Amino acid sequence: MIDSGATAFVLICTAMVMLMTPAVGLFYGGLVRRKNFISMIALAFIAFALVSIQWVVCGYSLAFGTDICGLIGGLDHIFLQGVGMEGDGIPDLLFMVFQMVFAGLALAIVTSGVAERIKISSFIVFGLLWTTLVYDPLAHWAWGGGWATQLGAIDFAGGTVVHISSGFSALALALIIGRRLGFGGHGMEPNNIPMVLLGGALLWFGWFGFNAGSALAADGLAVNAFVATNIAAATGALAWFALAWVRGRPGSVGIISGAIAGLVAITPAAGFVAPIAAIPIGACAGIVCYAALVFRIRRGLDESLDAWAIHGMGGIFGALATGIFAVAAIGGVNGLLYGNPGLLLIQAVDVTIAVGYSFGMTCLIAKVIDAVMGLRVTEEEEYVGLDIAQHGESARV
Amino acid sequence: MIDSGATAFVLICTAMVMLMTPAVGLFYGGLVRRKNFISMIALAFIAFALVSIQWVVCGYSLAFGTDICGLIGGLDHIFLQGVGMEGDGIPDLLFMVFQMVFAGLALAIVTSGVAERIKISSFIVFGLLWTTLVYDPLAHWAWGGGWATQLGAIDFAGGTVVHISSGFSALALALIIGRRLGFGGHGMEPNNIPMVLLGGALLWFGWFGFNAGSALAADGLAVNAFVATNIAAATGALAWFALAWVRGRPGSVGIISGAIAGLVAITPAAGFVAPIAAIPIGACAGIVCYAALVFRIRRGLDESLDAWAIHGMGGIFGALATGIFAVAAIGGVNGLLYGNPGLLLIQAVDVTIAVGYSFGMTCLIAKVIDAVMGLRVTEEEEYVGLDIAQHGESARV
Amino acid sequence: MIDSGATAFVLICTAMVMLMTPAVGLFYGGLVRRKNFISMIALAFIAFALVSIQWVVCGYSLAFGTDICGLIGGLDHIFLQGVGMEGDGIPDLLFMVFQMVFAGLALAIVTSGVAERIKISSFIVFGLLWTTLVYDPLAHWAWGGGWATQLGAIDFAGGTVVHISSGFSALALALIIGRRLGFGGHGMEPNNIPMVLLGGALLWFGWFGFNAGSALAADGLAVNAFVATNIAAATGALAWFALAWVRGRPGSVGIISGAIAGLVAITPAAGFVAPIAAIPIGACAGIVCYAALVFRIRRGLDESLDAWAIHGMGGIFGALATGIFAVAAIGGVNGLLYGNPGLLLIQAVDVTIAVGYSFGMTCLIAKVIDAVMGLRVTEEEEYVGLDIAQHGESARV
Amino acid sequence: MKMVTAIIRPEMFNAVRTALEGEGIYGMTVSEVMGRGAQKGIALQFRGKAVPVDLIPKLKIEMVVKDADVERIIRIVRAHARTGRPGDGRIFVLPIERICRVRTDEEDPPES
Amino acid sequence: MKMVTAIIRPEMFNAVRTALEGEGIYGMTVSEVMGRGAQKGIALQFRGKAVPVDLIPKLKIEMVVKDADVERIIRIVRAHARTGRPGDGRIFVLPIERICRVRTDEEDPPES
Amino acid sequence: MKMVTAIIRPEMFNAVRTALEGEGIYGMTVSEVMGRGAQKGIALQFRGKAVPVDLIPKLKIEMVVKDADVERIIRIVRAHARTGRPGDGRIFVLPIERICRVRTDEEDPPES
Ligand SMILES: Nc1ncnc2c1ncn2[C@@H]1O[C@H](COP(=O)(O)OP(=O)(O)O)[C@@H](O)[C@H]1O
Ligand SMILES: Nc1ncnc2c1ncn2[C@@H]1O[C@H](COP(=O)(O)OP(=O)(O)O)[C@@H](O)[C@H]1O
Ligand SMILES: Nc1ncnc2c1ncn2[C@@H]1O[C@H](COP(=O)(O)OP(=O)(O)O)[C@@H](O)[C@H]1O
Repeated sequence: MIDSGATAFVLICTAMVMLMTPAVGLFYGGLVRRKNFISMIALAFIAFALVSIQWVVCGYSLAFGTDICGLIGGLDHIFLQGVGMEGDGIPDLLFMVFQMVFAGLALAIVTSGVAERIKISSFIVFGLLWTTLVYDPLAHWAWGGGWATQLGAIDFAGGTVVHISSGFSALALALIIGRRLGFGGHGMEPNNIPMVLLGGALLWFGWFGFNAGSALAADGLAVNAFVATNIAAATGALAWFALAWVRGRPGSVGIISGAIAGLVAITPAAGFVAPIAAIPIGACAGIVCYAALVFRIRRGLDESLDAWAIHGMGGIFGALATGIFAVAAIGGVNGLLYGNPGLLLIQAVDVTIAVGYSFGMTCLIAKVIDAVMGLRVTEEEEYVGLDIAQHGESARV
Repeated sequence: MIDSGATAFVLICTAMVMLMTPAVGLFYGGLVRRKNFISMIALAFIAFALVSIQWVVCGYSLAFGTDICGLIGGLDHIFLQGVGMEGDGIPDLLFMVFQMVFAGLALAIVTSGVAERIKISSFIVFGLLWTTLVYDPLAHWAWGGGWATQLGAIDFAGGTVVHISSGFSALALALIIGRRLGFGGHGMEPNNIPMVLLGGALLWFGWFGFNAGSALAADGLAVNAFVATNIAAATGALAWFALAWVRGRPGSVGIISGAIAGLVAITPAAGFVAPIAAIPIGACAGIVCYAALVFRIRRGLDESLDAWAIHGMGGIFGALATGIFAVAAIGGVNGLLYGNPGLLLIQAVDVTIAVGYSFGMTCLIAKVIDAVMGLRVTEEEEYVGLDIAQHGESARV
Repeated sequence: MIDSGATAFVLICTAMVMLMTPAVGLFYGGLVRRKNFISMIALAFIAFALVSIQWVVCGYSLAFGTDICGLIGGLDHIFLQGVGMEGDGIPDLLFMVFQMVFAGLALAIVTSGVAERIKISSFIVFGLLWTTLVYDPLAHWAWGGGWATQLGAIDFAGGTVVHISSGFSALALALIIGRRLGFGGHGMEPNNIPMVLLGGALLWFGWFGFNAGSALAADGLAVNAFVATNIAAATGALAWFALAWVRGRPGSVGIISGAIAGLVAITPAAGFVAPIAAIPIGACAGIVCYAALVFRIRRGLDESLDAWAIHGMGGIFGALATGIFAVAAIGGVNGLLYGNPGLLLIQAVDVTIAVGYSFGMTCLIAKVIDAVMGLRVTEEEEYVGLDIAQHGESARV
Repeated sequence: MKMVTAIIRPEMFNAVRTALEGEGIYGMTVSEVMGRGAQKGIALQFRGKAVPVDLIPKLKIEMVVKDADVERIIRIVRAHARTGRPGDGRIFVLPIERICRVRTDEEDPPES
Repeated sequence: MKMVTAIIRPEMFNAVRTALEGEGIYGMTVSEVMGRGAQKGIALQFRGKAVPVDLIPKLKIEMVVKDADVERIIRIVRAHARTGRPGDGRIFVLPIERICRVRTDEEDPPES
Repeated sequence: MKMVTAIIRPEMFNAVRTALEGEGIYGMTVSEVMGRGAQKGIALQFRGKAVPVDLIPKLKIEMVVKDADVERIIRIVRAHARTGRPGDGRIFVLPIERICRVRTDEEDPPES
């Protein structure tokens, strides 16, 4: 039976999550140098458009088709076969599109690792392969009846599927494509911080759809996820802000980065923990991700826009925190704090495999593409900036 | 009986469609020269505010009042008389306001044809006349029980009513107001592409409300429309992108223009075709509108921001595509592909009359206003830019 | 019993209202000088994050806990104790978070009075005290069973609680912190009007959630509030626009300011008056707030971004208008026009006390903070701008 | 060497640039400026009142060139930036004493 | 002819412009710049540490005027852009060798 | 006095600024510009076709300094803005006739 309230809710949530993809583009676009501002936004749009098609053609089926050995879904739903207006609570087709916007967003986050230097043709090929070979299996494992589900690992709204995968894939890409010319020496300040903050605001907004919508119903669980989401964002922002203050002048980019760290960490937990548990989860996420960012910079890693530090490490922390704070009264499972250390162990296993698989497979894909067609633009193009070199456009004048 | 899920859904969709009007303003504002940036956004706000009042005073009644000879609605609902909290599924008042935001948006799209040169006082008069004499009749014909409904023409969310009407009206206006000073010779590059992309992102977001909301319920049909909408946007974007690539460097403005082309074309079809049909519809729309744009530029037509090429031609294509791809399993009507060539014929008739009427009537209104008060600012004002000349404001310094 | 349509609706409305806080930041950020652009947005984020935590810790309980002498709520709900997934129509937890986003927004509006000169540490302390000592009591009085409810004062969505309180608090703060250096002589034109308009567009969008969501159900009343909201925004915008035109060139900032004036004024009334009554309410609000703004400038008051003129005076006007136009058929109470002058009197009493309390208490808090830690940055910091001085960031170069 | 500073309408920039390229002149630095001409700006009429015109966006092109090229550049800019209406812009010529590349230690000849 | 380049606080621009208009000086080109004065910038205190101040937004006004007007303009700018606090700005005078209109082939007299 | 105008890559600005500070040079005015070098710009390949490169963002630093400092500044800018690849930028030296403070009636010495 279709519930009209649930359907209404998930439809709007889907639209809100869709908006997150251009929001990531604006967020990233404001962070890079002006000559690559447009390029970052364009990459987000391209990512979303590509995945939209990939998903209806085969992605959805690979993720949610009949399980094959716990590893991947079958091809029973390619071209949306058998995905219709009926469903349990919400139409199957709605579930399909709700999942689609997650996949699109994940690919957009990955662009962090190749910002200001990826060849657009290679990105298109990469995007299709990555979604098919990395995202779809991970989605199957966690939500499509794969081994992780069978093991009992929990991921409410995609901490592992979306954030760990995109964060560690961004890291892998960054290592293979190499640093930007002049990284470390050259100034690479954000060209447009108000745009970063606007993008961040839209992310925060969309995240309600992301997490609360994952309840797939407009019920108490959705509300629980919603409230936890907001609390974690707030404590994440404040924790990062406080840390940055201790070390100097606290920037606004730090505030919004902390909020996103909190949002990432609460993502797997939102429907499993009590809202109040979002206070420690968000605050620790702010600290963990801040430390990861500092570590990355110290190590001279050019994972340029910190998808790894924030989405990757935030995602790991969130998955583990879910194993700690989960309480049966909310999501039916108890975590460490409620006497079930097993869950934490399962979460750790799940995280480890997700990290390893997404990092390894992305390395492989990137290496192959690099060998075949080259991942990176020429030095001249990088110097000129991708806006002009690839799009023939420029963000001003 | 009021359904709370449906009401919730249509309420939020209405808000999302409302957001599309300033989004058009941002989109257009980023495309014009910097000296008219504010003017374009202000026109969108003025359009929306004017139509909001016109609609409750008489517009809604003209469109949805008791039918008079299939041509126009009666005055039974002026000042919202008899439009209350009761209704079938959703309150009548909600249907009224949902329709209102469409009317406001349509007028904002029309500003494309007069960008950077319209006198604000004339725009106000034009807006009121256009909404009353062009939009309201068209809405009545398609949705208010007028001849088009009686004929069996179908238009799910306003391909004819909103897009053909605004696109061809923009063309008519552009022809009558004349080209911008220096058009063809002068550089008229977009002043702020990130804003264009932001506006486009909000349009894409709002379009879910536009199309899915037109189901007037949170049910399978809404979901069908939602999914088709997203697919068409994605294929439209990719098709335009690919074409632009073949001809040179593919710009980001092209990506978003293609997405809008796809969105326009799926608008009349979204609740009548299978989601998968949105792949060819979106892709062809990208191609058709791209060609229309190239044609317009070749012909030296200064329909400045391509409402004609994208909304007008995309709307025609979409209306015809609905006649081809419609399938009874979704919306109760079969099209050409499912053995009913009659529908295509009806759609063609409907489109022809809509094109003719909106183009002709807009010409008439524009001519009269031009004769009485002048449509266009002085040469000095145009040179200085409308931001300063009309608003005493400027987008920087 | 939880209604899924209502829950869906209020969840999304909450997200929309959340978006209003950064929207206020963008709106204010565009209005100040470039050197404080980031600072204004950051203040909005900080306000929201702080209040998010304050609210779950104690704010919600102070506002909606068991009434103590009509003055304040008890501490029965601190740390969300007893606020769960059950509820009447919507889960209690949802009501809690819906109220939270209002509180966050109110504090963001207050930053108008200290724009370009507040010390960030003092703002944090101020924000916590203000929310606890001003906002929470006002919310309790109006909605939590306090004296105002008992008296019969009505405030549908927060005209008194949010707008009068923030507007008059901004005025109090402005008087105590003093004028900006060079105020009156120096040019202080908005640095980025397109951002102002974008912020305004998001405010208009979010306001649907604010007012319609306050019905706490997806029903006819919500629809009524929605329609009234849009009409008031439109007439407010047009009234201000017309006035500005009579006096010179009508700016776009005036259009959006008028819209906000209309939105503020309809806030307390939206669920008590007929939609058509929003025409005079919105139009008069545009005029009243315009006059207040002119008055403020004439008097040389540096309540910098006109929270007082628009939210404060618009809120007073709206509360009184509610007493005039309320009609039992909509919200169960008649106002002056429907033969019940008593309501107007009650509204006047309520407004007077709200104005006096928020102004007085804010003065007190501000004085104490000023004495203890200083409210204001140094002259050098003010000259350099808060972006650099406090955040080490800058909006361009 | 001279610096030729041309302040032109932004919409004429492409034409000017193309023409300069056609004559082999590539080096230039461009910035967005706001400007007002000597003739009091343009007097707009607003409901019967004359309204002082604020500054209008212009593009400033700075080209450092050999003395011998100045005349030619002025000719090109005039030919391609002119519309004949007020606001077409100005060209200023300033003396330059030295030019250095950053990339090499090369010094472009101070007078040529 | 000279080019008088004044770098002032953005907030003083309106006053300066009005004063210049009052004296009949209209032609000017304005741009947004960032600047730092010679006195090491302003030393902000941030929790006990002195923090180097970054560049601060300024407005640059370029006016090409007759030699005879230079003195007057400097006086006007000083009178209206001064606050007395560090950061009020600088005025530079540069020589101009030629001025051409784009609109006509007219040459403004090189020395007057 | 001279005005040293350096047009450099935006990403090298911090290094240059720090180095200048280290040598006691603080006063500067910075603006965002777009530029193209003399060597026809960079020829990008786009699917086999050479595509003319549009203007690229640069930073312009203007420093008015004593004649004696010019050499030193040029040296510093070269040392810290150089990458060795085309696009590193140019330094122009212009004569300055007068420098005035706005804050005081002080005149910085015209020649020193
Ligand atoms: N005396 C001047 N000093 C500096 N810039 C000037 C001067 N006169 C004109 N300009 C610049 O040239 C631009 C065009 O000048 P304008 O007088 O409008 O052109 P025209 O002489 O063709 O009417 C102005 O916007 C301004 O930027
Ligand atoms: N030596 C210089 N070279 C170039 N620009 C300078 C120089 N000194 C000052 N300026 C410009 O003038 C502005 C104001 O200078 P500042 O020294 O702060 O003023 P004041 O002398 O009144 O304290 C600076 O922001 C900078 O843009
Ligand atoms: N002749 C010139 N006139 C004005 N600006 C120039 C000139 N030549 C170079 N520039 C400026 O210097 C910048 C760098 O020049 P470029 O020739 O690319 O450096 P390089 O000589 O190191 O290759 C250009 O982007 C432009 O802004």
